Amino acid sequence: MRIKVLFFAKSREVAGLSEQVFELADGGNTEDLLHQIISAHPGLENVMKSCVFAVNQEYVRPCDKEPLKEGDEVAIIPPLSGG
Amino acid sequence: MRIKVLFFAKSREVAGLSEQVFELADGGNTEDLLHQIISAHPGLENVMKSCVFAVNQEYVRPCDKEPLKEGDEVAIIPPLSGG
Amino acid sequence: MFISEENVFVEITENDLDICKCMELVADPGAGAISTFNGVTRNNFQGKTVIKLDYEAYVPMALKKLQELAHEVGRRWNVCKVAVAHRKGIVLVGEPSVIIAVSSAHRRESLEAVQWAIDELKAVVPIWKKEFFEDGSIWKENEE
Amino acid sequence: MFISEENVFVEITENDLDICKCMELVADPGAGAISTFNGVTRNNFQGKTVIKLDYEAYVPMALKKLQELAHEVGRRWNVCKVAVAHRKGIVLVGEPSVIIAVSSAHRRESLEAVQWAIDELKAVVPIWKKEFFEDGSIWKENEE
Repeated sequence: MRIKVLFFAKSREVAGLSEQVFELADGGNTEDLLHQIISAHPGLENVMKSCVFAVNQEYVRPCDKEPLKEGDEVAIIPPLSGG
Repeated sequence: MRIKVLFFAKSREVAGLSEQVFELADGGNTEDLLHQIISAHPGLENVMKSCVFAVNQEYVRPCDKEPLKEGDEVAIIPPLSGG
Repeated sequence: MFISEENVFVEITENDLDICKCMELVADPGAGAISTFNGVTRNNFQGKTVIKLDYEAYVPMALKKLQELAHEVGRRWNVCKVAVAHRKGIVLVGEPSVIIAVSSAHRRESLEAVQWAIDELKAVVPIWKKEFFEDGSIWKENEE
Repeated sequence: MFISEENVFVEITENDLDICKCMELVADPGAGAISTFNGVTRNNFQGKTVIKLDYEAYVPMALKKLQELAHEVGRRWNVCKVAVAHRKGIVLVGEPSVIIAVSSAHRRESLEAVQWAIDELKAVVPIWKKEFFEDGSIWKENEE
């Protein structure tokens, strides 16, 4: 299934792009996606330790193994610094 | 000694004036002044129960018998409702 | 017209109060936060419809107390600047009667200082409001 | 441009934020108090001189979270209206990056709501700032 991944802040700087589509086997979850993202962008390994995901605009920790489905939008969310 | 008395809010409405000079015997204090004000404006008797004085812009309770001197300015301060 | 001393600005005026003016006065390059409190005339009080408020002040003492209050904010919290403006005369529904603005490096100080300042103002500054209800007018004591 | 639903107004914009606009949005004849919090760019952080901040937002989710936050204020406090505006892009020293305005009948609710709202915003709204120091720039995590 195709998962659209958005890169923000630090993660975008390290990965060098703001959007990328990943191909995930059916039944894949957020942890599987995390591994694919890191293998595509090894520099992100450290950064991801302090990031969470937003799956269709809802926060999810990758390690929660949240199941994903075709067309989901997953954003990489580094620690927030708004306000 | 002459004491200038200022009437504010409710006290001004009841007394019907905003300023009046009172003659007080030397050695007089805030309680003496209170009695003179009430005898001059009997309608104020009730109102004064919830008022304090400001002697030269410092709050004083009449019953504190604060000594007064020639030229002091004493304001009648009903309960505040600023802000 | 504001009286200003160091980082304190106080004003009692018959003119409309101006939030932007107060914000400008407390602006400071070292400030990361500006909190403001605006008391405005409400259209009802204890179930009665209010048309307008009329504020009266013992001006010289009120200004003195406002300055004391603003300086006290500086003693209690690490703030940059404090501005307090209070209206005199008629204030219609929706119009501000008091504006307190406080700037500080971090948000906590200005948020707490503004809360303390409005409570203190209501307790010590010799100002009175007369509420004009649709059915006649009364003086209102600070029951809050 | 504010998104408005009932008594909630939220905005993420590249344009300068406008405190007067926010005050107008939350004006309400039943409101006796309007409290505001303004986060502004400070000229220093941890002893380093800051020139400007650059804000980035996951806009659709940020707007959603701002609306959720504003509605939550209405559930927790008896308030009239809530407006939250956040800047995107470059914000120079002294300029506001966020303005939260809350109106309520009595002062307590709006003062408490504004405090809660800015803390909540920093915790849940997907916005990031990049601090440009005189000696180079870093991303800053919300240590506050």
